[in-house]
Amino acid sequence: MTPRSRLHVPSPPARPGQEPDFSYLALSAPGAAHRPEVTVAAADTENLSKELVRVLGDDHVAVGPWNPHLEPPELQVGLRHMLLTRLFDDRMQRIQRQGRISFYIKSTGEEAVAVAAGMALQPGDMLFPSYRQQGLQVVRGRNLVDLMCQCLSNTHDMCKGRQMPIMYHWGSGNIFSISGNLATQYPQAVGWAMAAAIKGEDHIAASWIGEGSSAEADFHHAMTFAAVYQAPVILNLVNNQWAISTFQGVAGGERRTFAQRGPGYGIPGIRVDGNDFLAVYAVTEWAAQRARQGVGPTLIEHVTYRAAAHSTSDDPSRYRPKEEWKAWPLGDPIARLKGHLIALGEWSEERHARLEKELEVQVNASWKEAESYGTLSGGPALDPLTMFEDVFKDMPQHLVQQREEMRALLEAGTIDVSPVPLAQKA
Amino acid sequence: MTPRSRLHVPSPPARPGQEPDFSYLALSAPGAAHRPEVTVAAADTENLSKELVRVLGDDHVAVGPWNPHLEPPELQVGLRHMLLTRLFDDRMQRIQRQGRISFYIKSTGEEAVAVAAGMALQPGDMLFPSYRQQGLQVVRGRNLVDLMCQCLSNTHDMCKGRQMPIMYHWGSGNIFSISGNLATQYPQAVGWAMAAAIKGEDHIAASWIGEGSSAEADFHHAMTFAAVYQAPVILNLVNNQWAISTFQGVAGGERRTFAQRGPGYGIPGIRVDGNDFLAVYAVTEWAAQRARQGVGPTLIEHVTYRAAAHSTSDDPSRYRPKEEWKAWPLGDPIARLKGHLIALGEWSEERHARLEKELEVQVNASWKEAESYGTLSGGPALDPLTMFEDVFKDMPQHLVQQREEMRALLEAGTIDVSPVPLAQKA
Amino acid sequence: MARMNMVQALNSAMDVMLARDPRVVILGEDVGYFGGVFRATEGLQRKHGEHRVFDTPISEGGIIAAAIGMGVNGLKPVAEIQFADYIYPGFDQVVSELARLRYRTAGEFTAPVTIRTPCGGGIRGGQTHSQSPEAIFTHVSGIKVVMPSNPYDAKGLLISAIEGEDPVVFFEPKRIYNGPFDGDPHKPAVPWSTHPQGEVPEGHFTVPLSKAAIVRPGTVATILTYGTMVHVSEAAVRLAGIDAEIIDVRTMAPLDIDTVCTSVCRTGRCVVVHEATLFGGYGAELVARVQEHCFWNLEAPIQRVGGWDTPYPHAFEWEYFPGPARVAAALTKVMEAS
Amino acid sequence: MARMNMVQALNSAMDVMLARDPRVVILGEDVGYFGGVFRATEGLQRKHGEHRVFDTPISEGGIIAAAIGMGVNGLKPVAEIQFADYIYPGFDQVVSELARLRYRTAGEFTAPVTIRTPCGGGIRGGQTHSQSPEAIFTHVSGIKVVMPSNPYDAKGLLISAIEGEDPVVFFEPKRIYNGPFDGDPHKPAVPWSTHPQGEVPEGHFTVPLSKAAIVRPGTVATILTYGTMVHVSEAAVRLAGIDAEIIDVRTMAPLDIDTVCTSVCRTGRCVVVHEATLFGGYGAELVARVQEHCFWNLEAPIQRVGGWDTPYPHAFEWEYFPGPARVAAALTKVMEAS
Ligand SMILES: Cc1ncc(C[n+]2csc(CCOP(=O)(O)OP(=O)(O)O)c2C)c(N)n1
Ligand SMILES: Cc1ncc(C[n+]2csc(CCOP(=O)(O)OP(=O)(O)O)c2C)c(N)n1
Ligand SMILES: [Mg+2]
Ligand SMILES: [Mg+2]
Repeated sequence: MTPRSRLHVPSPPARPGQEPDFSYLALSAPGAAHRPEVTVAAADTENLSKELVRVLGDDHVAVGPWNPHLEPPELQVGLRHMLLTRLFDDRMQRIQRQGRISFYIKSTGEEAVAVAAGMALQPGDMLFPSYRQQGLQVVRGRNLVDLMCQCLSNTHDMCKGRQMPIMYHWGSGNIFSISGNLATQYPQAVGWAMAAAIKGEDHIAASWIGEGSSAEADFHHAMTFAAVYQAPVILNLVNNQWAISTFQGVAGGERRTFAQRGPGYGIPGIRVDGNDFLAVYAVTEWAAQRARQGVGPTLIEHVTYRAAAHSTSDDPSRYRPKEEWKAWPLGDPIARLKGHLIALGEWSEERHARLEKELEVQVNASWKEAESYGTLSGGPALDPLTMFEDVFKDMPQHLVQQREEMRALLEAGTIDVSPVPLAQKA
Repeated sequence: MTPRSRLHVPSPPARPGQEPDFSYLALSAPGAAHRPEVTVAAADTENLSKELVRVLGDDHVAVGPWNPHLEPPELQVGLRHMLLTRLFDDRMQRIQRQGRISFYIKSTGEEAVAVAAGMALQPGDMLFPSYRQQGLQVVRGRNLVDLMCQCLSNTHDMCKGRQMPIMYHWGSGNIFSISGNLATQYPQAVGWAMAAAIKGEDHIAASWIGEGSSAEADFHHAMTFAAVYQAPVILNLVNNQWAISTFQGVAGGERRTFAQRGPGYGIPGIRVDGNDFLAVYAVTEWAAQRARQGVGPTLIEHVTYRAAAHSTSDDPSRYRPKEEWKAWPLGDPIARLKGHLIALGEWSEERHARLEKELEVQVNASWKEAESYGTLSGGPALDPLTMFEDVFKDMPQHLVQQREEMRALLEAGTIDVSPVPLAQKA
Repeated sequence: MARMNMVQALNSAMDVMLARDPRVVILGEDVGYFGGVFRATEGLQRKHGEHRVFDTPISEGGIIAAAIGMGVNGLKPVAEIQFADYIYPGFDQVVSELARLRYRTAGEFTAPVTIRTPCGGGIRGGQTHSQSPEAIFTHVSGIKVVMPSNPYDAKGLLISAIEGEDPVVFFEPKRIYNGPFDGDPHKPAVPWSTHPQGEVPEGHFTVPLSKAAIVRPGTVATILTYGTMVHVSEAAVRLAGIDAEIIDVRTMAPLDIDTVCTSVCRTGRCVVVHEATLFGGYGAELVARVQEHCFWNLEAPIQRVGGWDTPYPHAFEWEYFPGPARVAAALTKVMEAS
Repeated sequence: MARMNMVQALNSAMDVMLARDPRVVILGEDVGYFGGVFRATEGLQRKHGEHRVFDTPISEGGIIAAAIGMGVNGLKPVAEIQFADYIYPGFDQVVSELARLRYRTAGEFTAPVTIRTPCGGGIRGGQTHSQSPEAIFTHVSGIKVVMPSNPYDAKGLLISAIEGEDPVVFFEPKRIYNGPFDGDPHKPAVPWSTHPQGEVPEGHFTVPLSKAAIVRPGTVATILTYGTMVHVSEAAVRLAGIDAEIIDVRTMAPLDIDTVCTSVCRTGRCVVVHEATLFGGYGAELVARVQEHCFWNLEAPIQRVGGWDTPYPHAFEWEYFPGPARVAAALTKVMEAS
């Protein structure tokens, strides 16, 4: 039946055992992409979605119209945030491997996407991330202990034990709750921005999804509503080449860039080197100005690479060459910013090593403190009866009853609430 | 609260009492749009989505590279189909007004969209229409009696009384079932085309939705799947400027054409004068060749105008100028094709009047026959017990029981099955 | 007191809330300039401005998602879904997001969104304009589900829904928009102006959620129902000549189980009536709770009457609709059993 | 006979059907080259080709819609939805299209699509990897809803689903993919290889849909359940020391009411158990039918045990999970009542 088939089934350039091959990526030279005024009409931004905005070259020099001309102290802060994000990720992954948290997702290799964008936005801007922008929490000064406590579902967990690890939220930090359901936050961010516009407030919203998730309906809802109401929102699409085991072609990236979806809706689409801190900063600043001035929304495609496994439940060696990251033409965002600072004479290997140590200490101390608030296998524990709260504002009768039923079972010792070792996750 | 609001709420150029204004439409001159080879790469078709493919000028002459060079007999057939569609619509609307069917939807002014496309496709191609392409049924030679019986929910209704009027289907004619839920047929058509590709068969699929419906998730699903698998499908988007009371800007048409969505997905998007029989024929033929040769899908935006009310439940004078259709710059598809044929010397006012009369007779005779198979208010009636059939292939126990319960009620005369006059539809 | 039909009462509820609370906004397909295909938002845009009342793209998923985001940003959105049959494209946002936001953030983020949607059959709408999908929402923890049966309740309940802090799916039985309907389509239509519950205050008032109403006191059996079926049940009681108590549940979730069980425990017999398909319908939950709480008082098996387990067929609307004859038969059956 | 865990049994069912019937195709997120996040489609693409087994974009709505179109064009698609929690974006296509196509076209068009999806908790998946949304589908006329409790049934039921002409939503309780689970997470995991129902024929065989199984005969009470809860109920029977009959419903819709009611009418006592939240859950339908059919035989109110009416909380997985203690308590309660 299959021989005459003409169904095109996309397949990645390389599978395990084959040579990595990124020749499919269209790369512009650093500094080459043009930079229109923020008031540009959407219809006149088509080129932006085909080029690749790059500022930092291999020579560590920042060039071109998108150079945000940040001062060295700011760059150093960016480096620190990215490094802290990476060290935090590494540590949490090890902790998961030790069976002390049930699950973790790293953002390794994509730190600039969150950190640079976060720095280019204002604290009052509302962020609607996916699960791979922990860098936003770091930028906004979140205490790592809070993040760790969430992953531990312990007594200090802001989610009160109700969410899987990494599904953080931060009301006072203006970071929305991360959902396990892909893409749902995207149109919500647009709704938030519409409300800001209705109220005449100046804050804007920003959201992030993966290129894989852009196939979900909510991508379309977000783009349509953002375009129709000219909502003050930045829609970031993180094209890290992979969605679990499927490469970006399965999401529709074979014939066009994801940024090009933007112009299709009448929204400027910008394609940016997601591993270039300066470039991400610059395009975010551009889009934020645009939104804040009421000119409208922007779609930003961040071209990056998911260096780590999808999550701790995943083994990427089953579906892609082990050395793929090494072949990634846009490098490592941390190494690149570091190289830039060194080239500027504002950083050194020694300072870097010192910073790394300092941050390691911070991560370690945070973990110690977090553990003291309880772990899945011991220490102080959340009261299970809290699980009946917050379903509604006021607890309705049937939940009061269920809580009392549960209370009786607990008091009678009928339910064994001793810690359960983590089951092998499928 | 509202004074500082910067929410953009789209509003149409004219409301009741104001002058119609179609200056927002970008019109190309007839013959001006270029015509690439069907093997063109999607990336190279961007201009097609901004121009407007037109063949027939105001001077009734067919010009330019898109002229399909149809023979006069074929044009006459097209005219006949469009005219029959219009007369059928008019008649059914009158019938609804008389309270003899519960609901109707006309396609007035948009007949070319369905008729020309239908003629450019092959009988084995599978059609997934929305509710406004009755012209497809006419093109494929559907007996009008069948359509009328469906609208009557009578003993010859192919839906066995289960669907509202106009929700036709035609298995042997390769026309899919019309759904009351907008846009659902769009990704289904893509799935059908994927199956054809998997099986290595040559038939292609074509689907139609309104511009308003393109905001639904299923538009995105269809576009994504069509692009990813390069499915042999034609996705028609009928931009008739209105979606019930909202103008095309509310669906996202203010800043870009709907055809431009195509290139965003890596699918060629063609914008065509939907009231130009020759142009619609030509672009459909182009897209069909493309699909049949395995080059991939095409999005076609048909620029037309919904001349009638949305449906018999609607009163457009509440939300748009009464004379808007008269101001529509692309005219009436029937008048235009008629004018072209006359200009070619292949038609005349007399022949037209004769044809009109002949078709009126056909419609009248069809209605007579259809009525003889039962109406909502009398004549032969479907057996209500059939309503339990076809929920599953084999009737499960609980439905057998419900049917028996119903049978008992009917036999006891407990349920009054005498015809109910149509309630005022909201 | 003014006389209003249900559409006018709903319109008045929104009008009152738009005026009282600057956070209230109305959005949905055709709700702006046009005033809604059922006219529920007529005049509201003109009066309150296009930033408070506006049309949306045809995208139920987008409408609900945007409403959630607006709710998170301090507004109180009232979203209209044109027909309950079209709520499914927005189902994920309701179940996965709206219902759980307060829970998953331990109360830090909430989205007080009210979703209004016309439901039910009886207007020749066929399978895609007639559904009653309330059961699909009552199973979702974190959503309140409401259905009024008259103009007074419609206004009072809708104001309660909008004023509350929880998400609400507010079903409007469109067959009784213009007047009560007792299930006999052959009778001339009755307008609300002739009905006591068509008297509705012009201003602000509330009818509490999660509080059932005894619409007809009775002694020998209890009918549990809501929406259009309240009126059908009244007709059935007359038809059967049985002195049954009729309880209008009004809020399906969270349920006022006390009012329900107090009645059934007293009467000892129970019929559950809804228009939705029977299998897995909301009536099953009522039966399950009643048999548990009132088991020792029950004199007969609880009977359920609902739509047949098929899609709503256009031609057989009245054969499908669970009219007074079927309800009366069930009532007779529970009375006979012993 | 081979020994298979549930994942292998499902894989084998698909393998057998791909080989037997050229119309069968498998699609879903990560199901192709990778073989699925739970490995259910492992090796199938390599063996049967990428036109028979392929990855899709991450779009549950698109997957189901495309499957419908493929079904209309003569294929028999088996679509995987990676977690039942992610089926909602495809809900509209299931309810409005898949379920009704045969009906609305009077049989002229059909789409014999099988949707496989892992459900249930117990793997520390939190609220978005643990749901059991079967009730939301059992209320939809035109869809068959199945959930196996062991490898043998999993393979036999899946083959029946694929071979049938009706759409099926096939829920796979992922907690028992690797071995039966009696509800006590402190005990070491037991693999299917030690269980008689882990013996599964390599080739083609079927287990009929809409046929419940008596998995433990008993005399004094009946437990109605399915999926993981079958094993939990067995543990509860041991714990309570009560000779209850356990019925594995297997197909929730259309239900095998005869097997269910015959048992309850005989034992006179009934407990309904599922993992899904209680309110409006499928258990309510079982209770409603049983009380109607077996009223005169019932010695005590039917008890329901289900998940608490909250989202599935990550930290309190085992407090939330309706384990043997709660089922045993309900069993004791029905035995004591009189
Ligand atoms: C609605 C929904 N469908 C499927 C999943 C399972 N899932 C979780 S992450 C993921 C891949 C997402 O890939 P991408 O969007 O590219 O983000 P990345 O992981 O690369 O950051 C999938 C399929 C989910 N969480 N939600
Ligand atoms: C999912 C869904 N939402 C809403 C509706 C109600 N509705 C029916 S037709 C229509 C307008 C559609 O406009 P458009 O797509 O432009 O098609 P046109 O009527 O202009 O041909 C609406 C909102 C529906 N049928 N289905
Ligand atoms: Mg990705
Ligand atoms: Mg339209």
